[in-house]
Amino acid sequence: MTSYLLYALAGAALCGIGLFGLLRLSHLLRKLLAFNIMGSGVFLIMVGLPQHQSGPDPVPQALVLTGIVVAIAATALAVVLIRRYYHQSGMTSLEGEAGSREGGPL
Amino acid sequence: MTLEEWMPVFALMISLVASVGIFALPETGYVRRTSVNLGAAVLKLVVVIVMVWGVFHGVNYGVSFTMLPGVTFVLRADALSMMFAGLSAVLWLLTTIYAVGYLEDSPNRRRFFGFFSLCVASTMGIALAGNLFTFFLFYEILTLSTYPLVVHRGTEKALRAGRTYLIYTLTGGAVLLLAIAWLHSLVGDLSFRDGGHLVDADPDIHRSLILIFILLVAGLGVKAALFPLHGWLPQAMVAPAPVSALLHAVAVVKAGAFGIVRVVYDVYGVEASSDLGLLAPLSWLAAFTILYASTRAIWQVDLKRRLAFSTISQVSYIILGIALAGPLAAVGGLVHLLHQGIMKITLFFCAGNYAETLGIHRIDEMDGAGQRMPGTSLAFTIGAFGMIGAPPLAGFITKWVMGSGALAVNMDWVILVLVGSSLLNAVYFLPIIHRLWFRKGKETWPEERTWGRLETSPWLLWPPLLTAMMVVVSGVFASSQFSPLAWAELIVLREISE
Amino acid sequence: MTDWLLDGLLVLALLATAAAALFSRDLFRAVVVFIAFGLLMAVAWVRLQAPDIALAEAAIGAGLTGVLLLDAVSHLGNKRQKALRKTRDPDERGSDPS
Amino acid sequence: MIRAVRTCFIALACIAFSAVLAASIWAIAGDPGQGTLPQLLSENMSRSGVEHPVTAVLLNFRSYDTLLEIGVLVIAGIAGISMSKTTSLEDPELRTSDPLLYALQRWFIPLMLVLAGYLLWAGADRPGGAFQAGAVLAATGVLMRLGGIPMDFLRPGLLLRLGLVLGFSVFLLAAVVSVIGGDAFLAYPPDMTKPLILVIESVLTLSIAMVLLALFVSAPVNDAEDPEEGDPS
Amino acid sequence: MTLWLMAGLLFTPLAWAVLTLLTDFVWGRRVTWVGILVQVLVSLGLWLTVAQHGGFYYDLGGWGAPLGIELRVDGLAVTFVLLTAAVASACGLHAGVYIDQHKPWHRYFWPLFWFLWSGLNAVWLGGDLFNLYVGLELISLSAVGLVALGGNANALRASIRYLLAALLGSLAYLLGVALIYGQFGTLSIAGVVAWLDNHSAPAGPGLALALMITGLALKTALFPLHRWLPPAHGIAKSPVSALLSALVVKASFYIAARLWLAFGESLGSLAAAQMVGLLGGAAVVWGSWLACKQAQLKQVVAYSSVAQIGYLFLLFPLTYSVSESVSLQAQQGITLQVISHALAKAAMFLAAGNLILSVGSSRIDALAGVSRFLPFSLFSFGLAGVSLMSLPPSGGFAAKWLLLQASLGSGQWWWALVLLAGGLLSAAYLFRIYRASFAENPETDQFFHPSKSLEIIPMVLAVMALGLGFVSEQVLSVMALPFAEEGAP
Repeated sequence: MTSYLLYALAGAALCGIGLFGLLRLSHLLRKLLAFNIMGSGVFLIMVGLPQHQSGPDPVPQALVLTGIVVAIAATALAVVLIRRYYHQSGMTSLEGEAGSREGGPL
Repeated sequence: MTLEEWMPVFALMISLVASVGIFALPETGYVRRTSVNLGAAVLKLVVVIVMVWGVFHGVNYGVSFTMLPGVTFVLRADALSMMFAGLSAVLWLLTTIYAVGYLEDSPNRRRFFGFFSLCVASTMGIALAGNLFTFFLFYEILTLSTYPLVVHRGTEKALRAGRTYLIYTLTGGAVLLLAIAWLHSLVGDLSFRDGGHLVDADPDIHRSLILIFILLVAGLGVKAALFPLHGWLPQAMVAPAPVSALLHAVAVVKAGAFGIVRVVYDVYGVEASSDLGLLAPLSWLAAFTILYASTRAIWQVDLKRRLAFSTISQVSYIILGIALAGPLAAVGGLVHLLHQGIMKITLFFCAGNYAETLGIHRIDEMDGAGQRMPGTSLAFTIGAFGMIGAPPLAGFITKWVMGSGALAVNMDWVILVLVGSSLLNAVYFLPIIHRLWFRKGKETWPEERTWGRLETSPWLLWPPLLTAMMVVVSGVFASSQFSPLAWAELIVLREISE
Repeated sequence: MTDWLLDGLLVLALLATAAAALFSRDLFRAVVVFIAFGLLMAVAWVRLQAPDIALAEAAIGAGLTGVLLLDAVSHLGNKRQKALRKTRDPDERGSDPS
Repeated sequence: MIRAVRTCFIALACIAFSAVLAASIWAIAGDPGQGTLPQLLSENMSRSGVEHPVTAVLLNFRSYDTLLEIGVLVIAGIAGISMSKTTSLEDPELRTSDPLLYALQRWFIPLMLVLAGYLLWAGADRPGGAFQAGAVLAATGVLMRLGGIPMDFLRPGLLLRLGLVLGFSVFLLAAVVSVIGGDAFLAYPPDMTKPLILVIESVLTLSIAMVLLALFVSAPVNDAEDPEEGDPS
Repeated sequence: MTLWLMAGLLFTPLAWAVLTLLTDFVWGRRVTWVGILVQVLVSLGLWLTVAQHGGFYYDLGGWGAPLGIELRVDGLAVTFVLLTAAVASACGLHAGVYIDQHKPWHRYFWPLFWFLWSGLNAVWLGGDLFNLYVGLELISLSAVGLVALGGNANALRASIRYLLAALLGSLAYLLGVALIYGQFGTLSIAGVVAWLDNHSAPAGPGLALALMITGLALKTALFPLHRWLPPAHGIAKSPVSALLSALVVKASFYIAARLWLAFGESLGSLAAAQMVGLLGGAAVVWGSWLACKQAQLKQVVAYSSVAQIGYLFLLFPLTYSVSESVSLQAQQGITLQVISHALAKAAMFLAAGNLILSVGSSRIDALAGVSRFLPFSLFSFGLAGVSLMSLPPSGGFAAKWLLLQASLGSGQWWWALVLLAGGLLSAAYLFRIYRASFAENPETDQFFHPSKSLEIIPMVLAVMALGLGFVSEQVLSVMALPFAEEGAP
C-alpha cells in the first residue's frame, strides 16, 4: 500500500459521494457541484492507481489535465444554461413539470 | 444480362415505374395519368403473354442476386407463376379501365392509382418470386400498399377497417417471417423447386418442420382469409369497388392461397407434407371454411359483404384442392385460382355498377334492377351461376375436376362439401337473381345517375361483360389447349414429373 | 509516518469538504466549501507528485469554477420564486445521508 | 416518506458502488499488468522538443486529445455567447464598489499577469503551461471585470469570436502544415518542434483565457427565444 | 493519397467550425456548402481506398500507440464516416433553409454543427480509449449547445437534463478508462486486446468494462436510462433532432459495441450479456408503447428512437459465447440496423419538421387531410417508416433478418420474439400517424407548402434507407470483417 493507492481509494469514495449528489439533489447548481466532485474522484483514481505501480507517470497526469479542462468547459456551459433557464422559468431544478418527479437526469 | 433475365424484371418494373410516374404527375393531369396507366397495363399484358408463350415452350426466365449473406433475391417464371401473373395482368387492365370510370370526379385519384399500380407490382413480384424470401418481400409490400386503398375514403369506418386490416395482415406477416427465418436457419436458402426440398429431411427436425408449417399456414392464411383469420375481409369491403374487385377478390387473397400452394408443392413437397401428416388437417380446415363462410354469407344484407363471405369460401377451394394431395384434385384447386378470379371480379364490378349508377348497396334495394341495367345484371347472373357451379360455366369445371380428384384419392367426404357448398351458394345467390329479374322495381333509385341511352358509363359496363364472357368461354372450351384447365394440368404435370 | 498522517488527514478533509459542499444548507456556503475542496485537491495533487495538475486545479478547479459558481449563486439565489424552491429544494432538509 | 426511502435506497446504492469500485481498485493494484508506457515515454523525450514530460504528452505525443479538448472549450464558449445579451458589459449592477477589491486589483492584476507569463514560459521544462497560464489570465480578467474595468473586446462581435478561435486555428494550422510535407496529421517538422509548441502554447493561453472569460461575462441572459416548432406564434 | 484524405477528413470539420464562427448565418451557409462538398468527397475517397486496399492504422503526429494516438481506419469505421457524411450533409442542407436566418443567435448553429461532425469522425476512427472520451465530450457539448440554441424554458430544461445525463455517462466511461489504464498500462484498444490474448483475464477490470458500457448506455439512452432523450430530441429543431437521433446516440453505442467485441469475451459474463439484451428488449417494448401514447408528432419519433436503440443492444447477448458465424451475423445485422435507422430516422425527423411547418402545429391530429395536399413530405415520412417497421425491402428488414438468423442460430429464440413484437409495435405507432393524415378534412388546401429543397432532402434519405436492403450484401462486404481486430501495434 502506497499513499498513491490511498488517494485512489479516496477517489472511489468521492465518486460515490458525487454520484449520490448527482442523483439525489435537485438544485441544478448542486448537481453541478456533485458532478465536479465525482470528476475529482475519477481523476484521483486515474493518477493514483497507475502511480501505485510505477511511480510518477506523466501520461495520466496529462490526461487529467485534459480532463480538468473538459470539466470546466462542461461546468461553464451548464452554468450558462442554468442561469438562462432560471431567467426564463424562475426555477432552479428540473422538477418543474408535472410527470417527472424524479430529480435525476435519467 | 440476357433477355431471359430481363423479362421478369420488365414484368415487375412496368407497374412499379407506372406507380412512380403516377405519383410524379399532378393531381389534375387526368389524361396523362390515364394514358400512363392504360399504357403500362397493356404493355404488361404483352410482356406476360410473351412469357406465358415462352414458359409453355420450356424457356427458363429468371434472374437472381445476393441480397444478404446467404440470402438471394430470385425472380423466376414457371408455369405456376405465369398462371398468377397472367391472371393479375389481364385483370389489371380491365380493372384500370373500370377504375377510371368509377373514380371520375372523385378526389385523391393520384394517390389511388399510384398505390394501385404499386399493389399490382407487388402481386407480380409474388407471382414471380423464386424463393420464400423473395415471396415474403413482395407479400409485405402488398400489405403496405393496400392500406392506403382500404382507407381511401378517409371516413371513420374506412379508417377502422384499415386498422383491422393492418392488425391482421401485419401480425400474419410477422408470423410468416418467423417461420421463414426459422426454416432458413434449419435448412438454408430455399428456392421454389418442383417437388419440394424436404422429402428426405432429417427426422430430428420433423417436429420443427411441423411447427414451421403451422406458422407458415397461419401467416399465409391471414391473407387467404382462412377461418378463423378471415375477419378483416368483410370489413375491408368499405374500399372503393375496383379495390374490392381486384385486390380483395383476386390479388390479396390469392397471394395467400398462392403462397400456401408454393409452400406445399415447392418448398415442402406434396410427399413430405403428407408424410408429416400436415395435409389432412389443412383440408379439414379448408372444408370447414368453405361451409362456414357460405353459411355466413346467407345472412348478409349488404351486397359487398355477401360477396366477401363468398370470397372467403371460394378461396378455400384452392387450398382444399392442393391439400387433397392427388394430382387431379390439385388441378381442380389450381384452376379455381383463375376461375374464381374472373367470376368474383365480375360480381364485384357489377356490385360497383349498382352502387355507382343507382346508389344500391343493400340486397333488398335491388328489386327490378335487371330492367334498368340489363348488361350489368346479365354479367352478374353469369358470375353467380358460375359460383354456384352450374354447367357449362367455369365454376362447374372446378367442382367436377376436384370432385373426381377427391374420389381418386378416396376422400369421398369432399363430394359432400362440394355439393353442400353449391347448395349454399344457390341459397344466397338465387334470391338476388330473382330480385334482379323477376321483382317489380320501385320508381326511384337511391341515387341515380344517367348516361343517356346507355345503362351506365361504358368504362364501367365493358369490363364486367368481358369477364363474364371469359367465365363462359373458359367453361365451354375447358378442353382446349389454352384454357385455364389445360394450364393447370401443365403445372401439375411438371410438378409431379420431378 | 508523518507522511501517512498527512495523507490520511488530507483524504479525510477531502471527503468531509466534499460531503459538506453537497449537503450544506446554504448554497453560497456550499460553493465556498467547494472552493476549499478544490484547494485541498490541489494539495493532494502535490502529494501525488503532480505539480502540473496542482497548478491547474488551483487555478481552474478551485479558482475559476468557484468564481463562476459564486457568480451564478448570487444571481439565482434570492430573486424570484423563493417560495417555489422552498418546497422542492432539499436545502431545507439539510440532512447529510452519506 | 417515499422520498426518505428513496434517499436511503440511493445512498445504499452509492455506498455499494464506492465499495465495489474500491474493491476493483484494490484488485487491480494487487495484480498489475506490466505497462511499458513510462519507459517508452522517457526514451522518446529527446524527440519531443520539450523537456517537461507532461507538456510533451499534451502537445506532442497526444496532441490530438489537446486539439479536440480546445475544441470542447470553444464549443462551451460558443454556446455561452450564443445566449448572452449584447449590451451587458456596462451593467452597473455588476460593478463592485468594494474598496478591498480595488486594492486587490491594483496589486494583483500586474502580479497575475506576470504569473501567467511565467507559467507559460515554464511549461517547456517545468510544471506549468498553457492551461494554467490561461486560467490565471482568465482569473485576472474576472477580477478586472468585477472591478468594472470595461473590456470592450468581450462584447459579442467578430473580435471576441476571433479571440475565441485564435489559439484553436493556429493549432489546427500547425497540425495540417505537416501534411503538406507528406507527414501525418499533427506531426511537427523535426527541427521546428520546439518553436511550434511554444507558439501554440502562447496562442492557446490567450484563447483559453478568452473562452473562460467569455463564459463568465456571457452570463447576463438574452431574453429572445425561438418559438417551439409548430407553435402558432 | 491516403495521407491527404485522412488529413482532409480530420481537418475540414474543425477548420469549417472556425470559418463559420467568423461569419453570419447566410455566409455560414454558403461556406458550409463548400465544406459539405469537401467532406463528402473526402469520405467517399477514403471509403473507396479502404474498400480496395483494406483498413489500416493511422498514427497521429507520427507517434504510434501506446505512446501516441492511433486511428483505426477499417471498413466499418469508414462506412460510418460515409454514413455521417450522408446524413450530416442532408441535415446541414436542410437546416440552411429550415432555420430562420434572421435570428442573430442562429449564426452559431454552423460552428456547433461542424464541431459535432468532427467529434463524430473522431469517434468512428478512434482507437484510443481516452481520445474516445474527448471525442464523446466534443459530441455531447456541441449537441447540447444545438438543442439549447435560442431555446425557451422547455428547451433549456431538456438540454440541461441532456447535459447532465451526458456528463454522468462520460464520467462513468472515464472511470472505466482509469481502471483499464491502471490494469493494463495502455490506452490503446488494440494494445489491451493484445495483452488479453497473451495473459489470462484478470479479475479487476470487469468492473471497468461494466462502467464504460453503463456510461455509454446512458449516453445512448438505453432503457431505463432513456428519460433524457425524448424531451431533448423532441424539442430541438428538426434538423438538430435528426442529427441527434441519427448519429449522436450511435456514436456512444458504437464505442460500447467495439469495447464489447474487443473485451467482452474475456472481461464480460453471460449474465451481463443477457441482462443488457433484456434491457434492450424492454426498451423496444416500452419505447414503442410510450410512442403510441404521444400526442405530438416529434415526440412519437423521439420515443421511436428509444425503441429502435433497444434493438442495437441485442448485439451483446448475440455475440457472447456463440459460434463465429452467428456472431458475425449479429454484427452485420446490428451494423445494418445502425445505418438504416440513421437514414430512416433522419428522414423522418426532417419530414416531420416539414409537416409541422406545413400544418402549423406539432400535434398528430392536426395532420388530417395532409395526405391529399402534401403527399411528398408524407411520402418521405412513410418510406422512412417502412424501414423503421423493418418491413421489406428496407435496410431495417435486412437487419432484422440477420438478427433473426443470429438469434435462432444461437438458440436464443426469445430475441426473435422481441424482434417481431418490436416490428408490430412500431407499426402501431407509425400507422397512427398515417391514419391521422388519411382522415378527410373537409376544408380545402390551407397548408403552407415548404420549398422543394426542404422536401427533397428527407425523400433522398428515405429512399436510401429503403434501398439499403437491396445493396446490403455489397455494404457488408466492404466492411469485410466488421469489428475485426487485426494487426496489434
